[in-house]
Amino acid sequence: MERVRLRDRQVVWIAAVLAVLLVTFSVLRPGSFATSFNLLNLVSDAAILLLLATGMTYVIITAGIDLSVGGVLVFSAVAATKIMDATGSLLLGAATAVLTGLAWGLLNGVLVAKGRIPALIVTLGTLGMSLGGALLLTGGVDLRAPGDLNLGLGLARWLGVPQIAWICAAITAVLAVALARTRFGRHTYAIGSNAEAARRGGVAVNRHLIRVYGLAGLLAGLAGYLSLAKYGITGVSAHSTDNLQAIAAVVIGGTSLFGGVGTVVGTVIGVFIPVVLQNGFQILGVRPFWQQVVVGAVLVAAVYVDQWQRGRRDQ
Amino acid sequence: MERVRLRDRQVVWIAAVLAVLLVTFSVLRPGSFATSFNLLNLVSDAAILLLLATGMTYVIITAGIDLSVGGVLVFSAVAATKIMDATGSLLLGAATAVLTGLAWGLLNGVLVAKGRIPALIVTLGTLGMSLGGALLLTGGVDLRAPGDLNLGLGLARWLGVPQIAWICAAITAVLAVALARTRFGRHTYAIGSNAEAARRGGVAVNRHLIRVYGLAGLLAGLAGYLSLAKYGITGVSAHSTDNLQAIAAVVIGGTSLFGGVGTVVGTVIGVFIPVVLQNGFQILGVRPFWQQVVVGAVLVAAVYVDQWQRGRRDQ
Amino acid sequence: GGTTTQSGPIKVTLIQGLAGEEFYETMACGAKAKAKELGVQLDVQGPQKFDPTLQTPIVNSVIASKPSAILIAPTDVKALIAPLTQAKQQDIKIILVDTVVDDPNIGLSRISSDNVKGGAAAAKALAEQIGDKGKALVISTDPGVSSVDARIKGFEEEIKANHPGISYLGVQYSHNDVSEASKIVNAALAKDPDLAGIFATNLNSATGAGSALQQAGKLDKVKMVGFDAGPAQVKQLQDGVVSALIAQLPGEIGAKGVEQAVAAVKGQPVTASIPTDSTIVTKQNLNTPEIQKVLYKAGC
Amino acid sequence: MSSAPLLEAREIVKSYGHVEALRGADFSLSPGEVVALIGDNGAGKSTLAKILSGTERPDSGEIAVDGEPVVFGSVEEARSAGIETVYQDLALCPDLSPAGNFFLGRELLKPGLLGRLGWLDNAAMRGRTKEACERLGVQLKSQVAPVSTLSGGQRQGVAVARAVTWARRVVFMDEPTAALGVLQTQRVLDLIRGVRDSGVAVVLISHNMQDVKAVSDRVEVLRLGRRVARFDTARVSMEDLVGAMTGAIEHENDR
Amino acid sequence: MSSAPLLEAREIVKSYGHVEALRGADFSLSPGEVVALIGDNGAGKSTLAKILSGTERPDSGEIAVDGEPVVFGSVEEARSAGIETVYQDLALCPDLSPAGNFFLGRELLKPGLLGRLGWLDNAAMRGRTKEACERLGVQLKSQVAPVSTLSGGQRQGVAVARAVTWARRVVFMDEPTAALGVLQTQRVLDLIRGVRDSGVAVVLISHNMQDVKAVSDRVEVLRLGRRVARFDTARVSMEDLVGAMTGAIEHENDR
Ligand SMILES: Nc1ncnc2c1ncn2[C@@H]1O[C@H](COP(=O)(O)OP(=O)(O)OP(=O)(O)O)[C@@H](O)[C@H]1O
Ligand SMILES: Nc1ncnc2c1ncn2[C@@H]1O[C@H](COP(=O)(O)OP(=O)(O)OP(=O)(O)O)[C@@H](O)[C@H]1O
Ligand SMILES: [Mg+2]
Ligand SMILES: [Mg+2]
Repeated sequence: MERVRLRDRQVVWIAAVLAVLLVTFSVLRPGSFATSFNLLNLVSDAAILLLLATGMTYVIITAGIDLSVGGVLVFSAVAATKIMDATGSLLLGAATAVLTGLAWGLLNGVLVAKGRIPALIVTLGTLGMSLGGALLLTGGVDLRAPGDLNLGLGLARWLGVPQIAWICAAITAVLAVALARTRFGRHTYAIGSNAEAARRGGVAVNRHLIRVYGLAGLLAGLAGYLSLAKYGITGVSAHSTDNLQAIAAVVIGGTSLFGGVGTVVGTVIGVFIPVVLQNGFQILGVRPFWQQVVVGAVLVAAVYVDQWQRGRRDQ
Repeated sequence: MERVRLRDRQVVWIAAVLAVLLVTFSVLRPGSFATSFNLLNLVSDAAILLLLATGMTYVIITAGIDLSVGGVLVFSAVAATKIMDATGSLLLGAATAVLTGLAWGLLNGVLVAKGRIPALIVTLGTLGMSLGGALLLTGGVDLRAPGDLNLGLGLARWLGVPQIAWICAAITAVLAVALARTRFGRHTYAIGSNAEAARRGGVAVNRHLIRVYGLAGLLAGLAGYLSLAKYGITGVSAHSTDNLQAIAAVVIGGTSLFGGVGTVVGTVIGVFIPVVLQNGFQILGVRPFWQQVVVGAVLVAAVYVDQWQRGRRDQ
Repeated sequence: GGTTTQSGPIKVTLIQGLAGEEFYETMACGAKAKAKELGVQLDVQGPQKFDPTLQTPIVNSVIASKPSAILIAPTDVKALIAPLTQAKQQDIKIILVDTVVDDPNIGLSRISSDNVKGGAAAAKALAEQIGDKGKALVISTDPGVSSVDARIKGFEEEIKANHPGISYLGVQYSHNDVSEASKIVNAALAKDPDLAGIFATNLNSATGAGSALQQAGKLDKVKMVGFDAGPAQVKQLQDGVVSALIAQLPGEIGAKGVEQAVAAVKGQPVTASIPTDSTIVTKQNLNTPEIQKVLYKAGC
Repeated sequence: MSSAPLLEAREIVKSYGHVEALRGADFSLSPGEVVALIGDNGAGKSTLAKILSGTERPDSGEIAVDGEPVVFGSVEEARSAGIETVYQDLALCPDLSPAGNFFLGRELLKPGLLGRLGWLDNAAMRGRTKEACERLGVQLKSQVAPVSTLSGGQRQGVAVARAVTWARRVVFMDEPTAALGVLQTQRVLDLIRGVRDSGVAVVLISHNMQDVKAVSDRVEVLRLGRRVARFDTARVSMEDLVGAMTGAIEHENDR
Repeated sequence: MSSAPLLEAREIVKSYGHVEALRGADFSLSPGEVVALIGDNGAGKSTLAKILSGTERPDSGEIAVDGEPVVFGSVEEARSAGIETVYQDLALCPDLSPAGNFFLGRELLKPGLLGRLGWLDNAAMRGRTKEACERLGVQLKSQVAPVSTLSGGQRQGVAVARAVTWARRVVFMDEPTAALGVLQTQRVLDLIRGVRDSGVAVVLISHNMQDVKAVSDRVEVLRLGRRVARFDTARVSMEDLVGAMTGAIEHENDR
């Protein structure tokens, strides 16, 4: 079995790649890139993706995958908007988003765990269902968030940093620790490492898988609410690449698609590398098409540096 | 290790699901669905995806993945158009498309095999690079195929079936046999099953991986040329979901994302199930948003039937 | 924002609604030509999808790079207000091109094309082509893309209001995928062999639909109206794949946008609102000079 | 055989597709005894062990614990009946540390609030794992390296130590010493005796007749998915054992 | 030791991260002899075998074949020097059939044009695999089922049969009988003698001292990554072997 092993030391390497990018851009455009304005924007742009990618990290460590996150996000945002429009309560809206996301996640989990259907198919199916469902609810027209959500939570800051970024950072931190230090995290690794061994070891594999997918769904639901607050619209057409973005972040961060290894810290770095690249190139004024080319190349190079440091394996 | 095992018997099951779908739609709408006109269209629409999915089958059986197919397709089509515009030779255009595709594929293969970079990252990178490259070559404006390609190969039929469909079917058939019956196919399975064991067994794992990705790239290049003939346009913005479509077809067809198992025959069925569903629901007059929901649900159900037949595993 | 004149070279950034689309690329061409003429530096940026969540980070990056002015085609009337307000606070002049935002305080000048009107024009063109009767289908990209939704809205309203003879079959979504569009038309033909007309709201939809019609040998029976007038679309028109095109004026929008931006930066008066029109292009009027002028340019 | 059997299996049938792994196998185990389950390769020993430890479900047949019929729906159920197993393929999670595997499904948590939140007490788990492995003579050079980096024998040591530590009534050991060194094998045999003396019954599956003779009280022989013979170890010769396994002798009818 | 060694390793060092698997290990093998390589769990036996069969590369140290220094860059290179290996973890592809594994990397092709195209001769491969396995007494119930469905012993049988069939000069066997039944073990020991008699040298890694005594000509003992003793099998006692493995005796200085 070829398994890429992730040691703490190796997260350091991919972090070093990120640091090099940050330094390079700062040197090239000190007055634009390395400003608190720009760095805060970076953080705030990455915040919502961070939630999705953190959930995805758990799922991928169990050797699963979740393609449905974008659809669930949109569905939850739509459901929340409907509830908020009906009741006027932002809190109820938040609850709706989170619970709707959780419900979709649990559905994924049940189908994967009990139905033994490949996660890719399950979540591709629920992606279609949730997106289609959101479109049915809205008639295909983007809904707008209530103004006091968009102008409230959407713009609010603590210590100069957007509240949304704080929320995402806090949740990510909690889940990073939970993965590394708790029984829940341990079982997540065990299942991805060898599901049969975990089962024989007495881990309730099915229940755990359902929880993990539920968690990913819940985070997608919350992301839907935060995205609603931030952008003020449900974005029914805007989230079709969320899944790939999140998966890419997870894999860049050193989590193996074959399960069993990975960290949330790695994922955080994996979220920031493409965001920083894109931002840096935009500030440098690189044309969009070139950006696509260069971001692609740097991505491969970044992971290569990491991989190469993990020791040149024999041929 | 949880590995879904694919026996011939099991391809039969997913084929049965497809048959049920065909029969159901035929009974519901005999005059519209079950016409030779409509069925021919189904085949012709699926033909090009079939090429991509066949290449993807090889890649996934080695436990890899290729997200770059859509970008490579577009890049090859653009390169071919440029060459045809310059030289006026359709044949040179075809050669250009195939070779360009091959080159991208080999690049993927080298990075995966020698660079030991996860295939997801490599091909996500080359997806960006090839799409960006195509946009750079065209300035973002779609190029037109030469008229004699579009009106020639694009419309030509043999025995009433579009030549493009014949070509795709023939190539798929050859590759299906090659996978099942030749040494090349055997090594593909071996690498996906246990790359280390294959290496110790004397299989030139790296060289083989490079070839497999090269094959997938070559097929994407050819698909680019055929798509150019069929639609008369390079479609620079039109292929962003090709990769997921192809992967879904492969997985529906019973190939495991963990490698080692799978058949091209399964993939063929996996290509047709979503195509038939979409076509059938549209003919039934199901509203577009409902289509998305129902296609998602039926997809999961179809694979479930298959999975369930593979034997209810113990909890 | 203030009206202080700026020293040093004037730097303008155009933020497209969607990078790599003919409409916006033509707009960029027009803007570039004008920028060259006026001796200002022009950068072009754009998201890979027509999507506010992708455009917002770009706006933020562009703000960080401190241009004198931003030309932007906002991808949403609300979502872009916040980032553009930030830009305004940094004293960057904002000119809205093609699309707009809901906040009237944003955009010193708005040079807009009216997609609802464009859709209505498409309905008129299609009605004329099919003799005001028969079944008509719309093929679009994805639901929720506001500019395209507006075209559909205009189309539907016009059909319902003024063309009772046309039976409207509704919208199918191709997800901007040619083969998907082809599949849709194939199924539509199987379901309604007497289909009379198609409105394809963008290039990829028209391409796929055209291919399906061509394969079915129905090009002359089913009339199609496309949107935008890039070289590829014009070729389709010449080949008889589509019978009419709705042309907007992206190049002009770009050029005017740069003009206004430069004026704003220099503290000269700007025009608050410049509407632009859409034109119906057919095979018949294609070669007239007025029409040749509105066709989109192929790269630059 | 006297005394109510602790664990009994009757007429167990299990097929995988066309392959009949068990064709009506019987088995019984009394409290506090060490039974060796022997048989040729492919005789069905591992399959029987998996069925009796809840990992696989039989197609037909009955299982009884203390004379009460039971159905093991999951490993959990067998475990709560006090049954632990060392699987032939070890069933370790390659990416977890030895301690992670040792305590898999039974993790030690920190005391207090943290523990309530599921916080792992890694230090304690490492310590106890080290101890248990060293009792078998298995030295682990690193406590945090994943088990995939251990040598074959080290892995087996972890698996054996785990099962023995948690078993309350029965422990199945499917070729527990196959990869172990001479010293470690000796320790495992000692351990088996120790376990038996502490009241836990042991089922030893092994191809090593010396070991079988050295440690077991009784021997049951499987052949082609059926029990073909049972012996008291003290009264059986090596030749008889080999004969029963290879089919030269059939004994079962004497029960 | 007289006669130019067929295969010789000197001062081999290999570390995995912080773990020093080999700390200057020596090894030598003469043509036509059976050498048993023994040692405690984790002594480095498998690592040495992997290095000498081209699977892993040493950090330092020399390897010589027929007195000529060689560097095995890949398994291919070791194989073309006539060296085959039965790995402790077997190294089979679980999804391939026994025949697929047996002929992995050396597939038989149909004669003629089809063969040129890479067409497999599955029937022939199955036949020869069946034969080779049966020679070891390993019966495969299905020729097409993937090896992941075989019993532990059946898998090992396939791996042993494969290595022995292809070896021309040396075959490494890393605990080849660990999962085998009594009969099959006997057959493998016979096979080892047969292989030796046909001129192929055998390196047997085993924890079973009976087997070692029964079949080997010489014994080399590894301890903590170093060779600590070498014996002529005929002249060594069981106690000496165990003593050398556990560190009670150090012999190496006598070389
Ligand atoms: N999952 C499975 N699928 C198909 N066949 C199986 C499976 N598991 C076991 N078998 C078959 O059942 C038979 C009995 O296997 P089992 O592993 O119980 O034998 P065993 O007595 O433990 O042999 P060994 O001594 O070699 O370990 C074998 O022929 C094997 O091929
Ligand atoms: N890939 C690896 N990564 C890290 N450590 C390893 C790796 N392979 C082996 N080791 C370590 O090297 C040491 C020697 O291992 P090796 O497998 O060679 O022992 P062995 O003598 O074959 O033992 P056994 O008799 O148990 O099979 C062990 O401590 C083991 O943990
Ligand atoms: Mg067994
Ligand atoms: Mg070993």
